[in-house]
Amino acid sequence: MDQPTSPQYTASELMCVNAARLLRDGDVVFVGVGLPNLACNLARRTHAPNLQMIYEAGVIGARPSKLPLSIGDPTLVSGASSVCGMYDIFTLYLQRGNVDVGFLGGAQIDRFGNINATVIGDYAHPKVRLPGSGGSQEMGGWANRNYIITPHQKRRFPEKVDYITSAGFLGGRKQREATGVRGGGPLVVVTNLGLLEPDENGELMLTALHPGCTVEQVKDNTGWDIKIASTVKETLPLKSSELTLLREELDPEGIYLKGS
Amino acid sequence: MDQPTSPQYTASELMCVNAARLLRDGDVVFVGVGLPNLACNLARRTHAPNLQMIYEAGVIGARPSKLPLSIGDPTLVSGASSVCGMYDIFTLYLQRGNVDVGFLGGAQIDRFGNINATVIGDYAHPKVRLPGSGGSQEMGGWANRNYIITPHQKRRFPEKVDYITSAGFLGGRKQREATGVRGGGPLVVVTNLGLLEPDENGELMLTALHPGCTVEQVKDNTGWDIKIASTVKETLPLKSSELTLLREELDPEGIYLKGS
Amino acid sequence: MSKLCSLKEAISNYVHDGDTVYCAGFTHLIPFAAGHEIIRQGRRDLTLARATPDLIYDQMVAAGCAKKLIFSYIGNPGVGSLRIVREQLESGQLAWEEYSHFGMIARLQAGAAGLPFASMNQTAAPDLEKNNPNYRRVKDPYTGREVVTLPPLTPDVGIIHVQRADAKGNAHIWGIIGEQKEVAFASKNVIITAEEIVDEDIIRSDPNRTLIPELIVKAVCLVPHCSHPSYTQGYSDRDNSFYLNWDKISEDPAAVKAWLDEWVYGVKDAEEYWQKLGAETHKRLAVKPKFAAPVNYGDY
Amino acid sequence: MSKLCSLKEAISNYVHDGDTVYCAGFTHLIPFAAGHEIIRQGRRDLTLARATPDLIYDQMVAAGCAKKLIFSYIGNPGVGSLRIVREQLESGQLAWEEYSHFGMIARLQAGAAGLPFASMNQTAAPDLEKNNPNYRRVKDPYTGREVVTLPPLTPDVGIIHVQRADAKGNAHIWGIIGEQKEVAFASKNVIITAEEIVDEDIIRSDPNRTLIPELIVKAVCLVPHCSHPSYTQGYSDRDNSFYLNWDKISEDPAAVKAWLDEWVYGVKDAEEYWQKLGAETHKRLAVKPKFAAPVNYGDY
Repeated sequence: MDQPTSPQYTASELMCVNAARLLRDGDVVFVGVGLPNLACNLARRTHAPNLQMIYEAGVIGARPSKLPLSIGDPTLVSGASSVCGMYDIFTLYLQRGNVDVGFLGGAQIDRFGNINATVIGDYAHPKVRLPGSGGSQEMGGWANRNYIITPHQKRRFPEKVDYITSAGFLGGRKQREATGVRGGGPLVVVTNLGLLEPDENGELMLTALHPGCTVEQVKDNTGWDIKIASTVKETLPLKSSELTLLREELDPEGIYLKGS
Repeated sequence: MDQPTSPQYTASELMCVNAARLLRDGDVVFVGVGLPNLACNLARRTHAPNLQMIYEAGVIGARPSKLPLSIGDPTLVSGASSVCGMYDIFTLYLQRGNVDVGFLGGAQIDRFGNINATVIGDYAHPKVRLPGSGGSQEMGGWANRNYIITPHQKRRFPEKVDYITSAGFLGGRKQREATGVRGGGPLVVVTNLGLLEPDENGELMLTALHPGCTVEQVKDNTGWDIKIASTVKETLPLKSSELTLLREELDPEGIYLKGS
Repeated sequence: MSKLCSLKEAISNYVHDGDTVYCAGFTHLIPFAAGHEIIRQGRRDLTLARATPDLIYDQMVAAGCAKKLIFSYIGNPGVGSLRIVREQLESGQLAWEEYSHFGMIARLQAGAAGLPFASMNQTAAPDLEKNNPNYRRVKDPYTGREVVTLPPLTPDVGIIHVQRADAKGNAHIWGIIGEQKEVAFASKNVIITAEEIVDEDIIRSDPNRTLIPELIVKAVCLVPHCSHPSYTQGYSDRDNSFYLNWDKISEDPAAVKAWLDEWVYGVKDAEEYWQKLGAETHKRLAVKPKFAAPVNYGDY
Repeated sequence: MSKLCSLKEAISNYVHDGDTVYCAGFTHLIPFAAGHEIIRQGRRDLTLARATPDLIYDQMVAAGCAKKLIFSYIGNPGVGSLRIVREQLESGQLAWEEYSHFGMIARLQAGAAGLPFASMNQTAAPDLEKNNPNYRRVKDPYTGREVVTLPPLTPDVGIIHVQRADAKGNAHIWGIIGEQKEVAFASKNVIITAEEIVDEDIIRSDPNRTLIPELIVKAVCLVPHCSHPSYTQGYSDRDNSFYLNWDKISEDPAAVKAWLDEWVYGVKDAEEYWQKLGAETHKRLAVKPKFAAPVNYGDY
């Protein structure tokens, strides 16, 4: 992978901090393990102390004392405000509209923000069988806002995904709206190069670059001829306080932040 | 009301003991307050120690230490094996088929065992507004067996009820079956005169008399020309041990057993 | 962010004329004090929804707060008729919508779950469906058999009494839990009244006990004894003699008016009402403690 | 009536070749020991259903127990791919039926509730519906909009690990409760494995904690540490290093066979498996106690 980040931080750290900044204080967030979990904890320790973290296993208001390896670790339960069954999580919380933000990832993200986490190749005769939906089909449909975190690579950004696990804007914003689905769809894709946001038609467009990254890098690492916003902003540099929090308190062993 | 019972026991005691005898050890019973509650407790203390009592409020395996006034008294919870919400009671227990027996009562019971607990007169312009279904519509439909306990009076046994709150056999057994409903419908009506059971067409028929009661009394107190079984049995006399249990332990203040 | 306020403020802010209000609790935890506060504040044209209207709605109907009732069983539980509600239904003064308990709870569950309709198997009893156009049917797409449906119920306000809550609204409930969770998630605004406001560490020590999470709660009010003459498991007994007594009071409109004047309009709040009940009643309704077996969550 | 028996007897009596089996538990309380016993007894042609197959089904599939998988997420939670399951799906050796988590849980809920179908709002994602004919649609009779449906899932056997149960099968569960209740009520036969068998007074001191009632339980087995390498809240920690380790073992069929030979076929039961793990592992997975705040039910 093309490595655009400066030696002061890894690509994962860059994505994590930029994802954290998208969260608003008081947001109710449906959290997955890994980077989303780190981003939420970072936001909670900085500008969003009232963030509510929900895990699909049925945990509300978790306060993990250490970094959980799995999405159902016991440390998520100890000190949580509420625990309920998965049926309740998907109905009372997600389907009812009580979730503001869902974080999504996947093997492929396409031009209209559709996500594939299910299969490469033909569904019935898979070339690569991926994990499948888990909770992400409903998250993509029903969270008020979705954020996608993914490294910027050509194979991860094909023009059209092989299979739609979570809906972005399908073939365009109007197609999604026609289904009557409640959530607003993907709002931002955070990559290690910058931020992509849907245009009025739901097509992903480069709207911001991280410091030191270029439009060329984005074009080279995207599988279609990506639109560039008329004004491409630059994201704020990572603060040393953010990096310190991440490295020393949230992921001291570097399980998710090390490497690229 | 015509008073057929001997001075040794009240009509309520007679109905209660005969209702208790209908229960089988291990039955799961959906219990209402009053006589059904007493009948269940009597059965549990005599021939059915493994009876499971369920209350619509969401209580499973209750062991009330005193006679509850209402169907949601705290004594039902203390020492119960499980408490759940009402949605669970009506789905996981009743609709799923986990309830063997439901006890029903009402202002009117008709020729085919249909029960009215809702209204006398026109529904939209009620002459007498009764409590309504509560849990009895579903109990009548979904319990494997239903037992009805009611004093034998002409106004309580009209040929046709004004309103069907709980289904007996509608206009005949085939009509009930045609709805595809899961429960078997009323199996026995226990009155202070004897026992009524549905015939092959679902029409209630006198099948047993309590000691000292007569076919004439039953005919006089029924609102239609009631069928009499070819052999009318006599119910076993109340045992003094049953009466002692009822009077001294289960309803010592005579809240439900006193009077008629 | 604390949501603590007085019950007076909570009712004033979140209950408006014309609202659909659901005071939750099946026999247990009925928030009488909230009903009384609604009466004191003179709310009108409310649609009152409850599986069992119980005495709280008999009192609110008597005080002229309601234009319509949504219910599944009208009675004075364990005693008999609910006289005032019954009279107003018979005389046509009060509009109504009727369900079975399951229908009522299923509507709430659909509302809580964000579903457009609730599904129920047929019961073979035809007359509720015949008289209430909200009952409809859909074909099961697998067997072709018909299933009965009802639309979701999403009250404007849900009022829920709990044993203990933290200042943000995370609430522990035990004992009979009827429809509290469904009402909370179905309602647009949730008011919690609590016997005790506790530190959030107490709540978080037992998250499986939290039936209602802060994120759906608008106001949290400390209202001990809010449920009298109903009860709060572990905190008070049911005042059965009041239920028997109301059967007599409610026979006579003058007696009802006198009771409302003395016990609702004549007191400032739930605390004054409770004090007015007196030491003998307090003693009669007191409950000896009996604790649940310890539960070890582990220190992870 | 006691339902106590050994896990060996329970599996022998209630799990048959060709059955649909649901080993419950989302990350938490996964009944590994029951899966191992099924392997030891050589069951074949099972349909294995689980939201997340986890390592337990990877092992059962490796041992040749399964002909089909019903799932909603195949991964080694927190680690990556579930290699054996994945290979068999890619090579067409294993049949499958796929859902989202919500679809899976909704099917169980419909099975538990005795409903002919589960209803869900549309998600706008088309491909699961397109590839699985169990997904259908009905029109909401109120708005005319389409709702997605699934048929109920009613496994032949549900296996559920719990913290404590009485001999009749009333079971307390705390911590993550994923789909345990739904599996129990949906299944035709329920096997409970418990860390502790306790006197029924312990269970009855806290009835709100009872997720599973005796009346739906067929067998109760005392199986401490049944959930290793998953965990039991309050009793043990998750053995994350085993999950990481399996990622390597499962790369190599010979290593998998050797592991099964040593840890499943080579031990008599869960107790021997646990002892074999050794004192260091026991110590590593031990958890310091931390208790829930007391709850007063009152002495009524």
